[in-house]
Amino acid sequence: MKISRGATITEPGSTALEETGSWRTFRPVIRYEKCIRCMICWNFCPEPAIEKKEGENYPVANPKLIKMPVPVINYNFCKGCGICVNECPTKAIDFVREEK
Amino acid sequence: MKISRGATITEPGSTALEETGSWRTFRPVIRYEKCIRCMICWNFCPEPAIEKKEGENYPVANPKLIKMPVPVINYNFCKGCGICVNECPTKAIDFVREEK
Amino acid sequence: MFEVRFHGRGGQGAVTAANILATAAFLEGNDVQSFPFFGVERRGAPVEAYTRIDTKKIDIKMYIYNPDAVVVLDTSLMGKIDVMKGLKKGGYLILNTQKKPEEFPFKDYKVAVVDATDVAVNLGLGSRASPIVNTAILGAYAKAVGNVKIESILEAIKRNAPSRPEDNAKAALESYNRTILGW
Amino acid sequence: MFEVRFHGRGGQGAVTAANILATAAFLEGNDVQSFPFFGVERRGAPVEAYTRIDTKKIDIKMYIYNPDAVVVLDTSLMGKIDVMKGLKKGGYLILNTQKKPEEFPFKDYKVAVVDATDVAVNLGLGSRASPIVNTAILGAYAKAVGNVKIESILEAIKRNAPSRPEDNAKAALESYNRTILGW
Amino acid sequence: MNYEDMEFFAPGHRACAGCAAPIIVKWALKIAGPKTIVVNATGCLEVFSTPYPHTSWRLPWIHTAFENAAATASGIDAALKAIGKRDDINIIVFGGDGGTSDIGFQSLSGMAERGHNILYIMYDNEAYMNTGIQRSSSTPFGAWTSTTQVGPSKPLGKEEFKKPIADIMAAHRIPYVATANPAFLPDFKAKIQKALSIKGPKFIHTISSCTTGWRHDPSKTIEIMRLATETGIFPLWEIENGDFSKIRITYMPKQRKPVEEYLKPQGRFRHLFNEPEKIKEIQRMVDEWWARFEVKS
Amino acid sequence: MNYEDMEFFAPGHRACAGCAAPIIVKWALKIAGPKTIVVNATGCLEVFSTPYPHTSWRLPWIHTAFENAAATASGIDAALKAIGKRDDINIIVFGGDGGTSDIGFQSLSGMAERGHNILYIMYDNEAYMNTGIQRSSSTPFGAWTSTTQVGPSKPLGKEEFKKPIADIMAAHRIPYVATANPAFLPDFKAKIQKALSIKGPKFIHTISSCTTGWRHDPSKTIEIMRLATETGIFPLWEIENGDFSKIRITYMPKQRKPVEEYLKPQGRFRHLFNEPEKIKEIQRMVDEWWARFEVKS
Amino acid sequence: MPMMMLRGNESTAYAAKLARVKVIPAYPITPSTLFPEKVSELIANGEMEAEFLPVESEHSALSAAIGAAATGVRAMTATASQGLALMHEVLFIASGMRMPIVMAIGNRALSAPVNIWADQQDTIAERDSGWIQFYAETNQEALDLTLIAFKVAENENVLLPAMMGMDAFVLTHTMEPVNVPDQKDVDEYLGEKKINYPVLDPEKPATFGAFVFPEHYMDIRYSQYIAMEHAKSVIDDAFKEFEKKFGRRYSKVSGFMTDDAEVILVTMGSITGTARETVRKLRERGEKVGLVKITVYRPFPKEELVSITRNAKVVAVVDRNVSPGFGGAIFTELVASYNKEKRKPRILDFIMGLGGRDVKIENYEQVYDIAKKAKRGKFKEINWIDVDEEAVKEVEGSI
Amino acid sequence: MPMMMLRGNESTAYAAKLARVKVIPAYPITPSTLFPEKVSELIANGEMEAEFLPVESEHSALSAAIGAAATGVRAMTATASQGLALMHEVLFIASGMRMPIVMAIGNRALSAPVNIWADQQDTIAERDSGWIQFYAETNQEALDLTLIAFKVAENENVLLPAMMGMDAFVLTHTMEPVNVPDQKDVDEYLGEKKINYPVLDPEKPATFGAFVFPEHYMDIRYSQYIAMEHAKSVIDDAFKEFEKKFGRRYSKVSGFMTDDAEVILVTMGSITGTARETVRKLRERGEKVGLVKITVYRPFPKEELVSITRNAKVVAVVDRNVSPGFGGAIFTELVASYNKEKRKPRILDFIMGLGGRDVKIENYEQVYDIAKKAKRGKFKEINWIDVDEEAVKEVEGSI
Ligand SMILES: Cc1ncc(C[n+]2csc(CCOP(=O)(O)OP(=O)(O)O)c2C)c(N)n1
Ligand SMILES: Cc1ncc(C[n+]2csc(CCOP(=O)(O)OP(=O)(O)O)c2C)c(N)n1
Ligand code: SF4
Ligand code: SF4
Ligand code: SF4
Ligand code: SF4
Repeated sequence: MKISRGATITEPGSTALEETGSWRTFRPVIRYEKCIRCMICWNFCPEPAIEKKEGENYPVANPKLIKMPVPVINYNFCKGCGICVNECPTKAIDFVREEK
Repeated sequence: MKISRGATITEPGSTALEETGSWRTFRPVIRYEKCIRCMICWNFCPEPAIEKKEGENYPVANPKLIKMPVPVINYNFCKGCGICVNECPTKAIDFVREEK
Repeated sequence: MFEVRFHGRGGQGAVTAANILATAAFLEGNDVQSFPFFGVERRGAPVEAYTRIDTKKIDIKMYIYNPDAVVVLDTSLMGKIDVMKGLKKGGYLILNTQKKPEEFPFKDYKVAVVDATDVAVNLGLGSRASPIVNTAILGAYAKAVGNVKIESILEAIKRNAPSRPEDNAKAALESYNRTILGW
Repeated sequence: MFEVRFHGRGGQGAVTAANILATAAFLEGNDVQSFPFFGVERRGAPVEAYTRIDTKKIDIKMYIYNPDAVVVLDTSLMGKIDVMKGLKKGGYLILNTQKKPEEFPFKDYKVAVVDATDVAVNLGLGSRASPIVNTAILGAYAKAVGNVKIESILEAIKRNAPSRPEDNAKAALESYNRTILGW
Repeated sequence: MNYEDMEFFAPGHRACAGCAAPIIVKWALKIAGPKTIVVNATGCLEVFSTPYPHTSWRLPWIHTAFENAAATASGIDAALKAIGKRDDINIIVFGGDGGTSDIGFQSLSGMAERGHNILYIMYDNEAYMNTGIQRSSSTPFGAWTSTTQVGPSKPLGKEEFKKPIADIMAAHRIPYVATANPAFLPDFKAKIQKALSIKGPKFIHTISSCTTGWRHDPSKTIEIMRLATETGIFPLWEIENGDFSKIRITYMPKQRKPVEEYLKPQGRFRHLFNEPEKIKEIQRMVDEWWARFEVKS
Repeated sequence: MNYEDMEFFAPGHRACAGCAAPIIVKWALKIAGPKTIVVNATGCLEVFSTPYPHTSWRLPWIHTAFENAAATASGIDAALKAIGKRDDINIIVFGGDGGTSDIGFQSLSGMAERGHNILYIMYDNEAYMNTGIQRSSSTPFGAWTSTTQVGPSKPLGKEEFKKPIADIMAAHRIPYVATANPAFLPDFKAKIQKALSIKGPKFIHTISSCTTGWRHDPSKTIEIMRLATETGIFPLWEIENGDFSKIRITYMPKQRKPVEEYLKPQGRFRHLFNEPEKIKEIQRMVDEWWARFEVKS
Repeated sequence: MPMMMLRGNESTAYAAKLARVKVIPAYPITPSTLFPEKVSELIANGEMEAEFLPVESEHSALSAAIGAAATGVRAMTATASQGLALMHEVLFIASGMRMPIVMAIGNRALSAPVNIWADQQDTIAERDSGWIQFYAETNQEALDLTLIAFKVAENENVLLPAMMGMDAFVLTHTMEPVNVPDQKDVDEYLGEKKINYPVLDPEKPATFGAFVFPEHYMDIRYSQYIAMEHAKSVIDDAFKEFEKKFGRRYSKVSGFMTDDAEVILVTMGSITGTARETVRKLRERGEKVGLVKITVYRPFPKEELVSITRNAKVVAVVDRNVSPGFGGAIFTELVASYNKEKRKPRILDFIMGLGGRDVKIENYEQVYDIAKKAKRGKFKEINWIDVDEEAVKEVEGSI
Repeated sequence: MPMMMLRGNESTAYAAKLARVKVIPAYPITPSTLFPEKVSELIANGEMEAEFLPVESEHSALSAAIGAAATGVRAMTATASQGLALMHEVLFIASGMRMPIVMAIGNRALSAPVNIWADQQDTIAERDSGWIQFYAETNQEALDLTLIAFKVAENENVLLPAMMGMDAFVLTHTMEPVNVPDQKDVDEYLGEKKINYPVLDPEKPATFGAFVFPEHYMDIRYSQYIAMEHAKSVIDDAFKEFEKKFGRRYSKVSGFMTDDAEVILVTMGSITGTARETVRKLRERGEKVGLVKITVYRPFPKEELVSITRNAKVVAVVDRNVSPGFGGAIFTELVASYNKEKRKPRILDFIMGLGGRDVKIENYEQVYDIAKKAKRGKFKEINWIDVDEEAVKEVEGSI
């Protein structure tokens, strides 16, 4: 179906089919060794492009944290705003220029 | 001129040509002998149908008042609401049924 | 087709009178219409209302310019308003007054009078200062014009009166009986 | 008629580039038009802008579907956006890149490159993170396409640049000199 | 100059006998004097005062629509400014409660925010009167109107509280906001005078009894408005620059009368007397409002 | 139930990188949960979240026009009431400052007055951003916008003060009014929660930085909003039932930072730094506001 | 089916009750205010169950109606003139969003100058809005057409809002005997409101009112246009079904003595009755005159009008509206309806009855005279009837 | 007379400056926002002296313009689409009150669905409002026609407001070389604003916007209608005078290669240029095709259009608008303009370019093909060009 009556949209959340990663000129990269899993980046990511994942398979700053969920960036959506980089209390997120 | 461009009216206050005395079923009548010329009726007449006139030729409740202006009802406009009757502090205004 | 014009003042119930008359005529199997003068009249200002009655379906929807009857709820209007305007020769003029028909100078018309104010006030419909005479005057109409029965008027009052239908019906009936025909 | 499409990101000044090019061509006596892609693109999103140049009066007012030249302000877009779309065979492709023309697989087109970012940043136009390359890249356009003189571009920059016209003009000139033509 | 003896509002208008609105208008204009431009929202006042080809206004007057009096006035303010005539001309807007508190509220709020030098007077007859007594946001709790009909399923009339428009305008932090009551004429006149002496947006909320809609005898107009204030239902105050903490009560009833005295003579509240607890609720609300001031005294 | 780990607002929307609005939305919806209907005024949020045929919304959502979100929501409230589904569904309106404080203000005020059970959230980016940064009534004093251009004849940018919309809504005496800031997330969440637990009209005024319009680096979005509150320019408070005397400050800055720290990183205030006395004026106004609370402590 | 004496606004209020409308947002305006008043009364008396929303403007009234309709419930409002004008923006939104709202209009002149009396400028000026438009001649029609409007609007091949116009005062405030149908019959006629389209519902989240790019907008507008085309036959069916159920017959266009008529009058709304009476009178005099009444103005009954007027020599269209710089709308569209025809009658436009100027038998006689003379020779296309040419000349110079 | 590179909105802002407009109330809306932005800039830079009023809605923008104009000063505003729609009520008031306000419109589609791109539905839906309507093809025309609009609006035989439409983005946001006239020349062209009518002035109190009864309303409307008729020749004169002063020629309707054309395209606004280019192309192929551009839509140039199209076999009207339930407005009125003619060409309507759908040479070629085939045999009156019929069928069922 190309159009709908009255332009109603019945597929909730379908912008998720439209990736916005192409907007990015800088890429945030979480260095999990420094990440204290406070989820502040997750709190503030506007896309949201940071997902909360089971943390057991990720490097960890402190072994006590291993059971805690971990933030994982979905680069399909991350626009590279840098909020996570700026807000990370342990400066665990690097911000690197996208390859040309 | 029967109409005007944009229905603008250039004769200020011309409703005064439209008498509203016909609306009246009761007629306020000032008994000047009781009137203390406080002008409260004049204050509150909504038309306004009470005019402020030189008071020297009117009966007076108290000779001291003779120089003061006096309220005079213009029956062309008085609609007979009775506010003046009700508000007069000396009950100087009678309210009489209009002749049929 | 029979056309009636009512004269009263804003707030006096002339419009209701027109409606009640229409309802009464309708109850007798006529087609009817009733409507106020389409104005912005404020309380106290002179107002008009109209009723059209016909045994056939009424098609027209214009004002009434040449009524067959004129009903005046408040004769204090008469000095100021031309209540006779357009009244057909030989038409009815129904007045709420203490005067006699002969006292009015309307030779070419059928004048009927009733002291509807007195009737209304006696029944406690409004005060003497502002009596509600709209139902009372309809009794006079029934008597004078006769194209609706008083019974129908009484029934219509019961259906339409904003309040106290019984007393209003009584008022109409009493007026009916007290109406003086000038012809 | 010569039609040019600019690719950039919201906020990078592609629209201004299109306007400056149009102004420059106008100064040389051409009729011109320049316009943004009519969209709602937010800062950061890929955007397009267009310039039309003709020696005759330009009548048409439709989009540009088959440009004669494409100018890419930010080659990071190229993976995601089809910047070649509709480009005429043999048309110009002007890229802001450190790479060589040969490194691009566009056989049928005339590829010209310049490191406009380097030029801009050296002149303090924006930061390395967000360099403002719209004036620099126009130097490359002048060199590569040659249908407007670099002098006209410089003059147009002085008239149109939102700020620091001199440095922007310098950027265009330096780019002009550093442009590498791939044909 | 004093223009109290001049009438800028002519008789012959079509207001109901006993309407308070003309009293408000005539006094506001007597205070403002001839160098005044009047803007009027659609409503009773507009309709009864300009039966074409006649007008009751002896000052320049304009009406454009119901909801835009403040915007129209803003344009006049800007025009006078542009041609350098701004300082010596008053601009006064009259709007009913519907035209002010409901449909015209946005344009009023915009006028206030932009800081126009205009006095806006809302004459509050507490319903849409021109169209026949429909509920407005300014209709008081418990009042019958033609759209808050009273019946077995709706015994109360209006179920919501009166929108506190003057407070809301004060919250805009404009230089001057006051409530007023023509029954308290000296206070009324002083407020108009004061408002006109201040530059910027001013708002005066005046009660304006409507004999037809409130269902009282026309002769009682002033009396009932007086009771509104004497019972504390319509307190008289002023607030400058939105400083609620410095609210000034301009008339302090010696002894507030019970609200019944105000409600009783008005037909629109008749049904409430079948629900005495509602009357108590009204009394309680009034008492609460006054608590702050009466404690102090 | 706690829905904090669910996302009711999908990525792929077209907001500028670094826009605060989606942060506000995602958190409000996480608190509200799935039984929620969302109404949106025209504006950035509406445009960037519904690029047909796609939508970011995973909840029922409706947009009709710019100025009528509160009215649309009122109709929904009435419909749910009429079919007996009112109690278990939240209705949340999102409106920008323009859609709320200017063109949509009247419908909001009407919704408040009629007592609809709706939470209205105004995300305040202090200008009309969707159309390209034009002045709104919510634009702060001294800010450049594209319609308060700065130049020799107008050195100041906006010359009027920010309309105190939350105060104005509180003056409507609705059950709950609060200011909020997503940079203070626990406070923000608590306010949404509290608002939704109260029946009747609720209004939350939240700051919402716009990197494009405020002219700051996108990464600073949260930082700058935090500064708005730390400098005392955007205080966090709540008021119930319009009782200003019981205003509750929900975040008390230990030591208010100078306003410059907030103004400096924003391009829209750059010109002010040529007029230091204007910055002092802003500081003075902020100090005045706080005087009342800081004296006590 | 009791006969009641009702004013037009009461007719539509009873229609709302009988249609079991759930949400009624409304704002007072003369001459439609009696509608919300009556609704408020019916609700207060427990005779009707609905949410009545006394909103703060007409713009909000229609906006609230959209909100309500989007949840799937039946919503209705009423307005007139300035109120309808203030809704202008929202009218297009309601139709574009395909909300089957019904609205009763008290047709009244538009400001400026402000005037509260009958003409049809208010609804005619909304002919592009994508709303179906019915016009009533009597209060009976007002009631019936309101019910029919719901039937058509909610038809799944249509799903468009509909307005039902009745002339200010002449219908809205005039009391006439009206046959008020039984609830049961109306329930059967309208059926349960079928909702086989998305609504606002947390169980099935949908997005309404999205931002649409050039890629799709025109197709969506086209689909709305098609829905309006569908309305043509749906209306015919709804009329037929109505007649079967209630015995009263409607059609988009109805003729009176048109068969052999050389001059045909075309009217819409309450002024039709007086025209019919005039036709009777003229026929008595032997004049070959007929009358066509338009009941549905949108979609415009092109084919029906052409086929009923084609054999006349002159068609005299009465427009209770005018587009300055062109002419009356019915006239314009009737002429345009003849586009594909080889020959057409002469068509004259008569601007009449603006701002409550009474439309009288003598005015129609005048119209007839002009029309009859126009059978041959030159003729004037746009004719203003019953205006004071002298007064206008004094103001504007030449005419 | 310097040439400047200007966007359409900047053209109109310069026109405002050159006309020495005193009060500019405006509200932002895409695509017209650049106008107030530019005005704000010109004022901030001290290049323009005017009061800029950033009002809280378009309803208020026009209301404030009326207030200002009532004092006698020149007032102007700009808007588009929803903004214009929200003004609907006030538009009729401005014209009824005879306020010579000028408004620049960025012609844009109307909601719903919401869309910010070009079509002319917004202004076309206001064709009854009593405003004069100009449409620009280029930014030069936008500037010139804005100046001409003041000249016409303020003419004492007219005194009506005027709007000047330019298509969204295609003009409003497109930069073109524009000849910006000298202030001195504009001053001479427009002259001092003459005020020989009442204004708001305490020295001479007048009442504006009174309540008018049926006794007078229709005559006042008639006088407004007459003023619009007067505008026809006043516009011609203003065009002539403009040409004399500035050398650029305008006419209500202008033909291109129409003399021997069998098929004539009719267009309005920015899509004309592409049509002209198409005509050139088709002529090269030997096709007998011509083009007519409409510059003034209200008052509708009936006579001019008939006289320029009458000898064609087929007239193909391009409507960037549609009235669901009828068709495009230009088509409708053009057909109606032939009412008095003995014969008329076949007239076809082409609905095109709604909501920013690009109007391309190939679309015009398609139009031409359909039109050419329609020379004989049956034809379809209303043709939607460049729509996805399949997609629509899927949604609405049959088409
Ligand atoms: C847009 C619009 N809606 C409705 C109306 C109808 N209308 C005219 S005056 C009025 C009531 C005015 O009420 P208010 O402002 O309280 O003044 P009042 O008549 O009570 O003095 C209404 C509803 C209108 N003129 N315009
Ligand atoms: C009646 C009307 N006027 C103007 C517009 C244009 N418009 C759409 S969104 C918008 C700005 C929205 O500003 P705001 O509400 O502050 O939200 P923001 O975009 O800043 O998030 C404007 C002016 C419109 N859609 N409708
Ligand atoms: S850079 Fe911005 S968009 Fe990307 S993950 Fe971080 S916060 Fe999210
Ligand atoms: S009765 Fe009323 S109108 Fe007459 S003089 Fe007294 S106050 Fe005035
Ligand atoms: S209805 Fe009320 S407000 Fe209107 S004129 Fe009469 S008394 Fe005054
Ligand atoms: S313009 Fe501002 S508010 Fe709009 S999406 Fe961008 S950052 Fe957000």
